[in-house]
Amino acid sequence: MDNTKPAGEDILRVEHVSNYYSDNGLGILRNRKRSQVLQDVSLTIGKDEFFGLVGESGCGKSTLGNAILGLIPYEGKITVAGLEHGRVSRKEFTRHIQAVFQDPLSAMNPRRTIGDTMKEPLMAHGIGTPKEQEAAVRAMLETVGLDASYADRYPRELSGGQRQRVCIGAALMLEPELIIADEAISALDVSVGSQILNLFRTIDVERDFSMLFISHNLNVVYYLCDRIAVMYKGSIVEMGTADAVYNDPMHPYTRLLLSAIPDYASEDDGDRALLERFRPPVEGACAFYHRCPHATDKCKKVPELRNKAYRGEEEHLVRCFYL
Amino acid sequence: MKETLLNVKHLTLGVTERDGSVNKAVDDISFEVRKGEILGIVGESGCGKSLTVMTLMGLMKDDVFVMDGQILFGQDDLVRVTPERRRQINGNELSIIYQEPMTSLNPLIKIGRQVGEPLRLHRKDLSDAEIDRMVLELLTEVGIQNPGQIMKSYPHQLSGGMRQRVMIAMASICRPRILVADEPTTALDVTTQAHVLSLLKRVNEEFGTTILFISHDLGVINRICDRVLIMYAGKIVERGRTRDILNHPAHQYTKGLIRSIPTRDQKGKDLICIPGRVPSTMDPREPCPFAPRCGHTMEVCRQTFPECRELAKDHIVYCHMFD
Amino acid sequence: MKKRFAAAVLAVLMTASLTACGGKSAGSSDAAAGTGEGGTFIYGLSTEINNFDPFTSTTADAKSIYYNIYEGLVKVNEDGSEFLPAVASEVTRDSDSAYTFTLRDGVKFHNGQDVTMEDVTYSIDLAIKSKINGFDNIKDYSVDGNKITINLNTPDIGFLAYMVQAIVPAGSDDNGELALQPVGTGPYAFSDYEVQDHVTLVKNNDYWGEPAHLDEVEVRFLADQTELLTAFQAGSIDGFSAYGGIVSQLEEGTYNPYYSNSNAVQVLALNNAVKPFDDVRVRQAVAYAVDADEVNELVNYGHAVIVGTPVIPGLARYCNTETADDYAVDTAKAKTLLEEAGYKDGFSFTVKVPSVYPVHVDSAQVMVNQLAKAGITMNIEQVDWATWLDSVYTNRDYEATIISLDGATAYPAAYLSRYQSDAGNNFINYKSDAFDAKYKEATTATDEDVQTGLFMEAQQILSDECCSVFIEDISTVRVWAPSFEGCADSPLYAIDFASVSKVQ
Amino acid sequence: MKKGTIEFRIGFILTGIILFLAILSVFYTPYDINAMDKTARQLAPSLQHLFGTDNYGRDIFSRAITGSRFTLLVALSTVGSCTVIASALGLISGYLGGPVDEIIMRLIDAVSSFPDILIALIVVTILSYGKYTIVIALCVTFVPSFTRIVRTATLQFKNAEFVRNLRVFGVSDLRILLVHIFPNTFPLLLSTIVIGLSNAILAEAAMSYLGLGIQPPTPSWGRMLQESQAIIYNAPWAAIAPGIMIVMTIMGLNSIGEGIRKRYLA
Amino acid sequence: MKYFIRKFLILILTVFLISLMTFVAFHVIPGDPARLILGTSASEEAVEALREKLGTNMPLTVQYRNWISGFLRGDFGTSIKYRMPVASLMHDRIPVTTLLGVMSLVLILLIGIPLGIFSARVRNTPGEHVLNFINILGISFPNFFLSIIFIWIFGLTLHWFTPGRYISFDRDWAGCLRFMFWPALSVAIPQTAVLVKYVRTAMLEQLREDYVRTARGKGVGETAILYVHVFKNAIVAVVPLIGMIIASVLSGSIIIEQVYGIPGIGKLLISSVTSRDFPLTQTLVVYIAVIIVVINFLVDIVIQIIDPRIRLSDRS
Repeated sequence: MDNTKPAGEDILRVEHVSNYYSDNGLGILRNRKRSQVLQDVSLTIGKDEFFGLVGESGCGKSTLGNAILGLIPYEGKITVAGLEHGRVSRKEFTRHIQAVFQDPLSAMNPRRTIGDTMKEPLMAHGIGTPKEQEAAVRAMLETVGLDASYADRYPRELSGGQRQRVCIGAALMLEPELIIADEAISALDVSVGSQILNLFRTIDVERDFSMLFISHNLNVVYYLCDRIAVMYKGSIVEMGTADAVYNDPMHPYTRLLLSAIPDYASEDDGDRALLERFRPPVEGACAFYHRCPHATDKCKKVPELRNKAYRGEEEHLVRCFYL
Repeated sequence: MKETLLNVKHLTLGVTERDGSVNKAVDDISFEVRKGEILGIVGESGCGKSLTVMTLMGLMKDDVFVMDGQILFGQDDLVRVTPERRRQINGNELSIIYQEPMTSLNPLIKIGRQVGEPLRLHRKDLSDAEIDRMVLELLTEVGIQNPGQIMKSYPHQLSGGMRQRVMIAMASICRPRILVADEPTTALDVTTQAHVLSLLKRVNEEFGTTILFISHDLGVINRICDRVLIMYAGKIVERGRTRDILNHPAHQYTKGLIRSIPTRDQKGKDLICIPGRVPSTMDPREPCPFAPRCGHTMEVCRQTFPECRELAKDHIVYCHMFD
Repeated sequence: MKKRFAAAVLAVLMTASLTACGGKSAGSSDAAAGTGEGGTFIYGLSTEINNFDPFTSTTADAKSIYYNIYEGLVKVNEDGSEFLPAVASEVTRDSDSAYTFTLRDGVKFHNGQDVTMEDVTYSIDLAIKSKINGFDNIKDYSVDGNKITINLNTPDIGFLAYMVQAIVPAGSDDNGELALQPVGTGPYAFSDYEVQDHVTLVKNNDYWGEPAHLDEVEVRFLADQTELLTAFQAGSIDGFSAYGGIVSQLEEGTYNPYYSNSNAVQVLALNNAVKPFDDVRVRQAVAYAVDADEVNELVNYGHAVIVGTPVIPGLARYCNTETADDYAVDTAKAKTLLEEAGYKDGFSFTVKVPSVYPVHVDSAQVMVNQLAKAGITMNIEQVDWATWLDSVYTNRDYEATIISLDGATAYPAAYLSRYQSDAGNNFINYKSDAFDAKYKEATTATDEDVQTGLFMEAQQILSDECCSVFIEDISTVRVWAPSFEGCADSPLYAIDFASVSKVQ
Repeated sequence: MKKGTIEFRIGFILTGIILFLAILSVFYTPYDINAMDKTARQLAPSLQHLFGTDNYGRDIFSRAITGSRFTLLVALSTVGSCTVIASALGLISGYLGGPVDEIIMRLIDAVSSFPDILIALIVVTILSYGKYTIVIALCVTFVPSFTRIVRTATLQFKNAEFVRNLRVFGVSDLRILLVHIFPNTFPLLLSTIVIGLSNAILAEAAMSYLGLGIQPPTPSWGRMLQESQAIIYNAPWAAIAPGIMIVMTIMGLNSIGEGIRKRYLA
Repeated sequence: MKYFIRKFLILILTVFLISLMTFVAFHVIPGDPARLILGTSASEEAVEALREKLGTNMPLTVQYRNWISGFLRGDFGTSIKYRMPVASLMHDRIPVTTLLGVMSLVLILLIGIPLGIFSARVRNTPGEHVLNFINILGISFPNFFLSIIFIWIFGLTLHWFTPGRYISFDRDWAGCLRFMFWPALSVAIPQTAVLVKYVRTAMLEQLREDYVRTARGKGVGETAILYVHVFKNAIVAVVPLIGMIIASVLSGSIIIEQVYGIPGIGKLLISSVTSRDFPLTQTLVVYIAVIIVVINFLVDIVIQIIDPRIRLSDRS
């Protein structure tokens, strides 16, 4: 079932993307050990939509992010704002998609001032004269809640939160249609992280852009995003609106994730039985087979993503036989 | 009132900056650790929580030194203990596990030998065979499936979760009176974190080991700690039973922390977060460090650090609002 | 007339070697004191001998050692006055172009074999095949029992000089064994050889002539004369030969010196084919600017004989000593000559000096200062020996160079032939019809006195046209440890170990 | 006191003295460096001749300080040219990787295992003598180690996150390489250059020692050492003077290198 | 396993490249071996005759091809200058240089590593600066300057050894060792100082790692931390440098052999190059290249043995 909406107003179309991580040695003799990371992933993000991608480390969410940014090779088709990879020059492609990464400290060249770094995208695409670029940088700093004078400071003089604001500002310089936020607040303290979440919301009001928000924290993704996809071992196991996935989780793995998040408000002694039951893994079975409390013989094949939403409601895809 | 195992009195720690000047990283904090409890210390980066526990273990970096205060543990004052005595205590009566499982184990020594090392040091009476047997037994207890094989392998061959279990085994093999856990689960996935937290709880219950648990995540604190201290910029601002602190936070900082956690009912609304940013040791400090960000700052807050106020049994706060 | 001529030649040689082996500073007369017998003498050599094939290796140091292993039909005597019969017991000169040698009986090779006529013919044939100097003049030879008569193409009164060439066992060099297993008839036999380290010679007990004093001589190869000095000071070698500059570092009285000429003339060779040295006035200006005495004093501590001609002072009879002060130092004259030649404010040139000869490099440094006084800037450029031989000597790609030129045999032609316009080894590109004519006249003269006069005139032409600046014949000093004495010298640049003995 | 200050102090004092002497030698030397004097051979160090005189009566102090000028000149130009070449090679092979990296590294391996004397001989023969020939010869022997250092540094930065971000900005590879990666290698490059300088001085002295370096009568430390070897017994100061000058320079440079490493790289 | 095959092929390629470079060098450098042997007084014909005999009249490319085909069959050709098979020449020279190399290596490792560890141990104490100063002093003494000083003091004045008299090992092993000690020391001092600096830096870096903090947390004493935990990790970083030092001492220090008059590979190389002895130089250069390349190969293996993280996975 082709679960992608008509091309129309889609900003990002990911169709049947898979990729292989080959531990390729250097030089002539390659010992290609192909371990598969992404397995036939497809999703779309509409205009001005915040899409959450959640999963544990190693589930391939960052790999998908990098694939969309064109930083790594992959099979399948990715179209951003109507432009397909490969058909258009890398530089032209970056005009429409930018990114914010996890560690704000190593995200900027330590030897260049904030202003210089933020001017790089403009210079790369030849937008505006140096004076105009300077003005644009100062304006952007204000937009992300920093004093314009920070343009002349060096990254090491700023706190983690401030640096992340600069990164967001830099990502917005080209006014891209899509921003990939890969664990944007994971490295920050909670109080600072919340300020950044607020920043995303205020910016979303002023300018329309879509965002693929990658995180391991389901609460944050639920708070910020319109639709959510849960990934496990390289494939999407559940995808739907934020409310549906968060309040009415169907896939056992999503339920396990939700139960495992320690909640400061819960009264019980916090030792809920984890919705998990270990069993020996079976080749070719559903990826979650060896941990799924409801696994049956049916689950020994890889299930398909099927829409399990009640009639009339938004689409809610689940990759599980049990339901 | 349970027996006090460890009593920190007016501890003040100084740090020598790059340019040679000295600042107070921890300023006159006092607290006690009671036998059998799990005491949490919560605070954002730069609040001095790690420095405090490192001082307790005598593992401070070269540029950190004790300016004042005592740490009474049994009949020893851990601040002025001799290196020989320190070597007898560490690993035997006091032990520690860290946040980064990746780098905390010696990459070139087999797991079995590293876990057994505390026994070789502190229990000269045991033979190698006995030590290996105890290591095997403990590794099984901490939930490692194939302990025999794991003992012969090297750290880089283990996953993050498994490594943290090995650290816990190593730290509790001599049945220490206090186990210090410095953000042990921050670097782990949420499901692995759940397992490790329940393991720590079991160590506390079965071995009766008192645990000093450092974290910046209130959810984790609620999940595992009996009592908790809230620290901000080198000072303790509030202390009490976990439930009391989370249900009826007294200090403005604690309230701000709780409010900035995105929860189910805040979706669609802006988070009320604490303005400004965490001061670094070099920034000038008001007597009450939180004054600039408090929102309820009074004149007195800028003159003296508030006295300790007891709101309820075992729940105290340092804030002029309660004068 | 012929006999008188031969006597004259020998007389010349005698005077040469006498001066060469002049007074020992120790002042004792050279009447051999009671010479001790036996003992081992360690001699240091500043180059290494890499093979002992007398037919191919003709470097000076190699020859100085062969002298003790190989012997020719005749042998030059201690003071070079005559060619004594050696392997040949008797030598008769039938005519200017025919000589007869009778093989001495009872002469043994080191491997115990008797020397037969077959060995002699084999050796002569091998010399011809290896194109050894002088053997190309042999037309043929005839053997009659133990006598052999050699006939020459053109008459050559000095032919005997070539007959010192080694006599080796027949077939001993068919596939080059001689290079590493030399077998001769000399007073010392080859014992063992370690590449780049040493060669040991042992006394040949059944030597036909007067046996040697020392039982064993070890010749050690060291990197350069500096190391010889250090080794001698450390006592690890008993003797070595070096230039005056090195030897004078030793304290007086801690050594027995034997001074002799190196039988080679140090020359500042100017490439006549290269501007500005194609102008004779410029060459003369350089000659006047160079102060040979100061070079001698500074570099060799005075141990050298100043010359003005390529012919070595050792050949006193033929050496034109007047030329020595033709270009005595006169900086003013040098400047005027330069002005005439159009170089009012001087000029600069590069002298390529072989780095393997520190004495030439140091002499160059002295000359830099001297030439600077006349406004001439000389830049020194060191080249390694192979590069010098190839680019300077063979391809003549240089402006100036400093080298010592020796002769293959103790005969004036050997020192003058290179200045003929068409000579293969005329590396200074000197073209002078006057000299060519004079040289041809001299070499074909049949009367000795006439020939001597012609050679003198030829040298005067070289001096007048100042083809290059001839400086000095640097003395080599043989330095023995106090416990050794005796140093028979010979114009053939040989070290006769047989004459060395322990002091009683 | 900041880290590395002691090393910097020792380093600057020592190199300072040498530089001062080198500059002084341009304007004034107690004696003409080539003036030979028969009567003043091998005089011991005294007030007239601070370091004594050599075998030809030349003043060793004048020659030593003038020698420092030539040796330093050779060392500086060697390291300068070598840094330019090695940086280019290191950046390209580090950044591009793949076949280009493979070829460059194989060439580097070959040149580094090739005996230096042969390299020197080839260069000296092709270009004939002169100060600059020895610079090129030394440069060729130094490029391998320099390139390896720059390549490792480039590899480190190539995988740094800020480089990935720049690529996402659409910045061209060339600009990333030259404007962003290269400046970041400066601290490491600086300490390598300083260590390179001291090695260059050692190498120049060694080459002169073998007769391949700076040509006489221009004094250079290596040449003076070689000439002193013959008269070591009677005039040891002829060897000690240039030797001490070499030791002081290298100590100074190494101390500065250590200071840089401590302050910027540690 | 594939990793080792690939590494091996690269070795062969590098050595061949070096041999090619020597061939090119000989094409470029002027100088004719025959003329070198016969000197200035020999006539042109005599030189031609000798070229004939030695086979140097053939073009260099032919000589190179013959040398290679011989080399592959294990016959390294005959030395032009010494007229003996290159193999036997090498046979005498290699033990001399190897002895010198091994002696200096023993000094370097036995002094360098413990001193390196000790100077890491005395960090942040006055002792550290003293050791640092001595170390930098050691680095600054060029080995040929040291040689001259040793010859002057211990050779000529104190007569602890007689310079200029190399005693071969089999003739008098005690004398040989006594003689060779001084050149070994001249080679060892600067290299030891470099090794001490590297070991110290590697140790200090490792001391900052987290696992050291864990060890201290277990009550492990400072000595045990240095020698058990940190040393093994530090050595992994220092092994490549040790490899370089081994390669350089085994390939013969040209100047030291020249100054002390030791008939080793270095001295032979100089004489073979200056006398344009093509087969000998080729063999020597290839021999030195093989040493360096093999030692680098061994370094890789040793690192893989010590550090399991790199085992068989390709280390870029």
